Amino acid sequence: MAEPQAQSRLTYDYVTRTIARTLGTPTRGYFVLLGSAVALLGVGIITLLYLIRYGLGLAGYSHPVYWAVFITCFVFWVGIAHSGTLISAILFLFRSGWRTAVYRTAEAMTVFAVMTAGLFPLIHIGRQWYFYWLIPYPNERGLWPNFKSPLIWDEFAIGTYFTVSTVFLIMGLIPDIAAVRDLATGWRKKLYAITSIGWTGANEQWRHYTRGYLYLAALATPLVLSVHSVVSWDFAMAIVPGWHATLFAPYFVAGAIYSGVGMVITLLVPIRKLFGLEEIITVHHFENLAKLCLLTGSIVSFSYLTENFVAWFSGNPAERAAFWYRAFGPYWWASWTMNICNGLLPWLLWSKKVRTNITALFVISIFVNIGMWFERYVIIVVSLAGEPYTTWTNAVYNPTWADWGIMAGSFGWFFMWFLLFVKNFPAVSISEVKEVLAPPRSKVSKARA
Amino acid sequence: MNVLLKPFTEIFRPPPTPGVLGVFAFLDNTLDAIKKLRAAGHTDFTVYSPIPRHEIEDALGQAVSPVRMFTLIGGLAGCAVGAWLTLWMSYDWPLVVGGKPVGSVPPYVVIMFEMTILFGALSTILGILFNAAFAARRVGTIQYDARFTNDRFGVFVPAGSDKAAAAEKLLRDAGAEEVRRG
Amino acid sequence: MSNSVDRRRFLKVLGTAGAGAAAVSACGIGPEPTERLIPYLIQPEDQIPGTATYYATTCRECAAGCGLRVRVREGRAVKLEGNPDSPINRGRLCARGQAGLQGLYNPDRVAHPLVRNARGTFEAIDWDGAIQRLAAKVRESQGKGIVFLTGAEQSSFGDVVDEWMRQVGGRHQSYEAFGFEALRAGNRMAFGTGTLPRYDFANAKYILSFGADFLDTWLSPVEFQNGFSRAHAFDAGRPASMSKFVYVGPRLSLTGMNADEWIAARPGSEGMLALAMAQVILTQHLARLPTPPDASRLSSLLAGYSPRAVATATGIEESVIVRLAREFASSAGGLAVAGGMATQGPNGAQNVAAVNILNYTAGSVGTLVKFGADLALGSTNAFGDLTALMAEMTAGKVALLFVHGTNPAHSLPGAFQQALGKVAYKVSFASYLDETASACDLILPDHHPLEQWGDSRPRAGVTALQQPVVQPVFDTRPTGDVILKLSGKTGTFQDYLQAKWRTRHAANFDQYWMESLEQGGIYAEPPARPVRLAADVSKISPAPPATAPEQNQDVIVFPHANLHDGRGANKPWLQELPDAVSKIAWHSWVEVHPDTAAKWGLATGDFLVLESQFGGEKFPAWITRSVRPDVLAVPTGQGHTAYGRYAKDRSANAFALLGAQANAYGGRNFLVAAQAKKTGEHRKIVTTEGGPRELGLGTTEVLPLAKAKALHPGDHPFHYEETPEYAKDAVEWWGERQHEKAELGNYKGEQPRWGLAIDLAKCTGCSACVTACYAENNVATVGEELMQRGREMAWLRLERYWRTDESGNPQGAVNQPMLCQQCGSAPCEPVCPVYAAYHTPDGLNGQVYNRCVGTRYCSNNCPYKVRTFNWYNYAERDGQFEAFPEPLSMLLNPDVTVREKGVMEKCTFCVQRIRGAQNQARLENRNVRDGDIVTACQQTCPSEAIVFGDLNDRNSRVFELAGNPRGYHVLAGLNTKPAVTYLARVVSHG
Amino acid sequence: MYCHYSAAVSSEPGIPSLQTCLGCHQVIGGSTPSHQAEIKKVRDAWRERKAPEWIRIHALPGFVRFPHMRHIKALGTQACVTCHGDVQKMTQVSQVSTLRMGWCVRCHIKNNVTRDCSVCHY
Repeated sequence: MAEPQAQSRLTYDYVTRTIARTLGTPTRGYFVLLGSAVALLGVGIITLLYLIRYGLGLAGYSHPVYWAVFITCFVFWVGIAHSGTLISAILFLFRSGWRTAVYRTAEAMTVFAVMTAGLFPLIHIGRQWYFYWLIPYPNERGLWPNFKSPLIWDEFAIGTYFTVSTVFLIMGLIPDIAAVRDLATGWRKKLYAITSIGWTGANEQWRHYTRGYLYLAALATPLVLSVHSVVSWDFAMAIVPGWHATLFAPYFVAGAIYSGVGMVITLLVPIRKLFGLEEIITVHHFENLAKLCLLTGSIVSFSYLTENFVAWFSGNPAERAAFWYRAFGPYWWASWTMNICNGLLPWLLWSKKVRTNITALFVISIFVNIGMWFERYVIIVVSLAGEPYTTWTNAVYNPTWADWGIMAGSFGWFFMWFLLFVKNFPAVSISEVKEVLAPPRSKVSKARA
Repeated sequence: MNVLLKPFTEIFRPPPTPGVLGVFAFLDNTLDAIKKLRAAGHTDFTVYSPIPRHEIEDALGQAVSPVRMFTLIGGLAGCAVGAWLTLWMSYDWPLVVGGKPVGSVPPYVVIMFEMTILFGALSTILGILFNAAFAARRVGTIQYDARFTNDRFGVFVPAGSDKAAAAEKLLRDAGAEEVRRG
Repeated sequence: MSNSVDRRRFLKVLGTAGAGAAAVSACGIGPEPTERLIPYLIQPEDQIPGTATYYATTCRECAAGCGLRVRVREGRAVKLEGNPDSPINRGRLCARGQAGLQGLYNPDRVAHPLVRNARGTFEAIDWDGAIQRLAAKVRESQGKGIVFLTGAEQSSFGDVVDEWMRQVGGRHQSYEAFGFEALRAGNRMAFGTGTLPRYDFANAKYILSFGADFLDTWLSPVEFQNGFSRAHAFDAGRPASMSKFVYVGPRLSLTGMNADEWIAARPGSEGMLALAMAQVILTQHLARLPTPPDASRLSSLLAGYSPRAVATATGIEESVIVRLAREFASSAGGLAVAGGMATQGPNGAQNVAAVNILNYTAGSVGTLVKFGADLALGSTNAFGDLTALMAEMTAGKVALLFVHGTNPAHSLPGAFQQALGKVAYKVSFASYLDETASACDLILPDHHPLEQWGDSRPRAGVTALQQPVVQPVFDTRPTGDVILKLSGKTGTFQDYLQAKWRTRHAANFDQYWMESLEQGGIYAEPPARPVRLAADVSKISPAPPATAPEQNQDVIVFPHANLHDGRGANKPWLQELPDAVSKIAWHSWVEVHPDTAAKWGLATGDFLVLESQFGGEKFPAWITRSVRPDVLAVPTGQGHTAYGRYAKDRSANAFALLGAQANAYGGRNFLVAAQAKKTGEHRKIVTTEGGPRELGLGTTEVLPLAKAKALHPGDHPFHYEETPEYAKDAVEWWGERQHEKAELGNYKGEQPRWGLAIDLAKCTGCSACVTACYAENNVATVGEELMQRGREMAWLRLERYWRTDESGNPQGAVNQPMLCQQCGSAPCEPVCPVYAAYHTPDGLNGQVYNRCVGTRYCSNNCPYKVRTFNWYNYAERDGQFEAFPEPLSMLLNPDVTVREKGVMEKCTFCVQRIRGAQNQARLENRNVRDGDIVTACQQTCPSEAIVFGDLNDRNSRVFELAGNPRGYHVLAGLNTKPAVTYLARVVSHG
Repeated sequence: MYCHYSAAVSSEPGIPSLQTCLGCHQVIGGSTPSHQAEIKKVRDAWRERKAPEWIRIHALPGFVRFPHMRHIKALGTQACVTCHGDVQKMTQVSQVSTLRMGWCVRCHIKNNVTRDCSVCHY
């Protein structure tokens, strides 16, 4: 790892204590946030109970729009998840030093986003109480699921992704928990003593740990790419014009990372402020995130162009109709929201001024999230509503309180976990931040003295 | 300190190892100490550091961790499980969908891939735990200092009362800011 | 009858079993609840549990008298089908006939006698008490005026009523909201006979309809539609033949949209057009059929009607008139019929007479228009008689009024109610609490026609028998019995009926009776009676009525194809069935031409208040080019103020716009002048019509007649070839490999491949198949609110695509029934995670309801969008959207699962019928024969457009049709390999 | 097959009418007192013209079709025992087999007949 510029104040001790401070007694504001998150979750739960009792009819579905806000949210959250693993695994393999300060937050976000996403397939099915029929378990009837169905691929992809990203997060945490353990007192000391499973930083531990971490990263990298590809195949495998495109896998992966990075920024800005981590999470880090955003955003907008070009160039009347409907049909507002937020907004990031302006980045990141949500809305709802094969099925789709209720619940669920995490575990990696600092050397210190 | 390592001391209650613990403030001094120890023929000493440093690994001249074998085997096993799951379950009750073959491999590749990753990752974790926690000799029985996870390096040299003095001296010379015996 | 009581309870248990099971398993957990089974005391010898028995009877939904075969399971009537023996409907049935079942098990039937008490509300009363009370009333009001008002009754029941009325010095009078006064009057004018002839559509070579909607509401729709499709279909028996069909009228009705050409003449001017054509034929001696010698007498009359003279009045160019005349006469088999709007204006009778003359000059009278049948359709009394009666009532000259089988309070809102108020005592025999009944003092609920004996004489020679097929559902009594009791006669109406029939055939009567019962009546060819022109034929002058003054609009009130005069409004099947033309369901509408709409700034769904001098109502606008710009059109049927939960307070009653005065020929004017005002209100209309996105994907194919004739066997004009030459072999080889790998387990060996062939040249869009499908497959009706959100559950829908001329005006429509195509390589199957959608060995797209978890992926991936989803539990007892409230649940088909909430459902080619036939075949140690299996849609289709069978059986009809040059698959380009073959529509351009 | 006469020709075995019961139990009075008591109930019911309420033991969910006649056609009348157990020997009828899907399917596999879903589910 390259020896980075020696930041005078940033000693190992400083890093440890600054980050450990984030675990101090929560303020009132924290509890307000947590409370509102739980409240949102409550809304979601009540809505779900209604859906189970009376049926999905409470949501806005109408023939032929059989997938809508729920699946939109599913893809949205899966997308959010991706940047985490990207930053923690892929950038780790690329040995890019700047990731160390931000990857923990991103990774936690990944885990909780996948947890959120995973709920939607269960919520959106017609008979939620039979969700377990999708799992290949030996049963009295001797029936198995259909492994040709992209939904089953999904199940395996999401399941794997959740498991792997969780253990990846925990692995990264262990040395830090140990560090916190050695500072903590009272019940927390006990908690960390157990959760750090006896980490001491002995050379034997580091030896296996670093190796293992490397391989985990190596496994997580293809995984993260596969997961959103599989999600995209839910659509690409179908014959619906606007879904049935080979472009979808890369297009979705890029979109996912784009939205994920957006969400990382959205989360980091307040954390940095509240926990006073300006020294550790610097503008330099944000600028790098912004660059990532710019890159993936450009890929996304390029995909938009490709989609429309191919639709026109193929000469396939159905394809053409679908994309015409998308741009100028009754849902034009959704499409153009998506085009502006994802197609044009990233271009602002060409300017260093914007990239290095935290407020600007925060605002942009919010719009990135909105834009990406609408991208999924457009792909799912609008493609189905304007399904050009059947000239006779009319679509009148409007979300209802049930759709919004579940969506609100998902945000509550996500932020509840995230808030609990940042207060109880180091939201910035202690050991890895140290790794990019100059190690204490007697010569250096002598010179200083 | 024992409190901290309770979970492990409880699993296997080995007797505490007698030896000398040196606490270092600086990396170079630590490396220096390692070199001296190896020169002096010590093999089984333990080095603590808050972060992994290649210098230390090099100085210790460790072999590459066997964890990779776990990853490899786990991955292969996962792939096999994926293949068995999909194909056997398809043929167990043959149902034709969309005019496709009952057991058609291309869609099953996805499952196989995911299983590869899943099993690979899990067995890697097991590998780390097994090697780091269990295979690591005498873990939990040797001296430790809370500062090692913060900003101090440490070297523990197992030594009976006879050799202890020599080890102590060696560490001091290397520039340990504190040396303890236990 | 303790027996029948127990039996009813037993039926109730069974009736709930299906729905109940679904409701219980709604959470899918736990065993079925312990059912208690009440057995018969005495096993009815004619029933085998689990096996359907069929009884022949007669449909009484309209006066056409179609024969029925009722499918009865465990004493419940579960399906109505046409009786093949009946010469009228030849085993076919219309949507209204299918829905008769929902009349029988209607939850809003009057369950027991009701009497109006002092407080003015109804209270229950026992039969004996009610009859005593009535007997007293009859005694005291004798001489003070007693009138018995029925619907069209050419039957023994009618005779009973007549006899009784004679006995008590009363009067029997009948009333139909849509009588056929004009036809009778017109025939009288032209030929001096007030009877209705038979129209031989089947042998017509050229059909010209002056507003006569013979496919939906005119006289005997099923019979005519069957005949029409024989004449008008391509290759229907007669090699490469197809009669052209021209429709003359101000709007396109269901009948009109099947026309090859639409002549939008000014309303009321049809007669002049007919005479002009007659004039051309006569003067140019075009008639190819022998014309009677006295035709020459017409020349003086026709002189005044040269094409040029009438061109402006009719709005039809001279050249067109001449062309039509030529085509009509030269076809040597031209049949012109007048009805609908042409006969419902002030000059309706004149128009009929004019059309008669056209037929006469072309020589069609006596060949295609056969008098002597004396169709007993419509009312024997004219509308004038009813207005007279109303006058008497208002004058207090009627002390006692009986109403049976008609609902004038709805078709004459206000007027009749007022008159009714003046009648001392009013008795209704209605089965439902309709507007008239709820204004009566005593209600003696009649049995439903399916519960009682009876007969009807739709035409000379044909007497259709009617027998009870189920035990009474409620505590009702046959009105016949009640009348006999009141008139002090012994025996039941059944005895009366048999006695009557005995007179017809005394010798070994019992055998004769049994035979008649089996074939549903006695059928004989009616005697043909030649007619000559009436003496004063020259007096005919079909001058069109003065057009509405400036600020007013001509408004047409036409009978709704499904609800007719409103009698269908209490049957959810008919309410949910989209109108064949507008595709609107559950509410009324007003048809407005785009130009008019533009003038008023009107959008579809905006409310329009129509104020005629008689009354006003507001209707949501449906903007369409299928109506003349200077005309607004409104359907009847909705706007009930009573008549049960499905009908009450739904939209507006179009009858309110009409006057209660009889016109010159004793008919009623359905063409009124009204002021149209925009209210500013708006509603989302409940329509199944989709966006206008016709993408030339080959959904519907149309062939001009010449082109169709040029086709040879083996041609494939619509064949779709995607794989390029060089790739062919490779693709085929690969396909075979794939297929081999799919032949395991159940899929090994010879298997049938069920398929369907639908001839678009025959399909008229009448939608009978849709209702039949609802009835056969327990498809839930979801109601107005959900249907507005596009959640109707129809497995089979009719897509109506206009055929427009170069200026974009519709010339007619192509109707395409769209149902599950049972694709060979179906997109819906591989995406289902639990194999709920899968391919059966016999080539169906199986849908396993109890395995479905409801991901709805299959529907997303279905290019035909024929899968529907259970958004709610429509079988839930007392649920908000319950589709089968007691006792409606008794018509559920026990062979079909009642789907619960959260599962996908779709057409499976009536798999229950397939399995049933296979089981039967196995019992008889044979294979299933072609024709053993008949799907519900095929069975009912009046134009015989649908054929089902095994595509792997080289001798099956469907195999032959699948190879027809006109055959094509919808969206073949997607390589879904559908099992449904459509035969292209053929259009005759003269 | 006298009581459930339709089982061999129809998908439903049907519930025997009370008359059918009396067909035998007019003469057969039962040997043990308990039998006599039970049979008395039937006779009383007939006398009072009031059908007794049977409690259903063998019930399949609403979405399963079991055509009795085809099974009897293939396996003969003695095959009733396979599902219903030896009812003749039962003093009180009880359900001997699970009648669950797996149970049906195993039998279908054993006898090498189709286990296509749409044979029973539609």
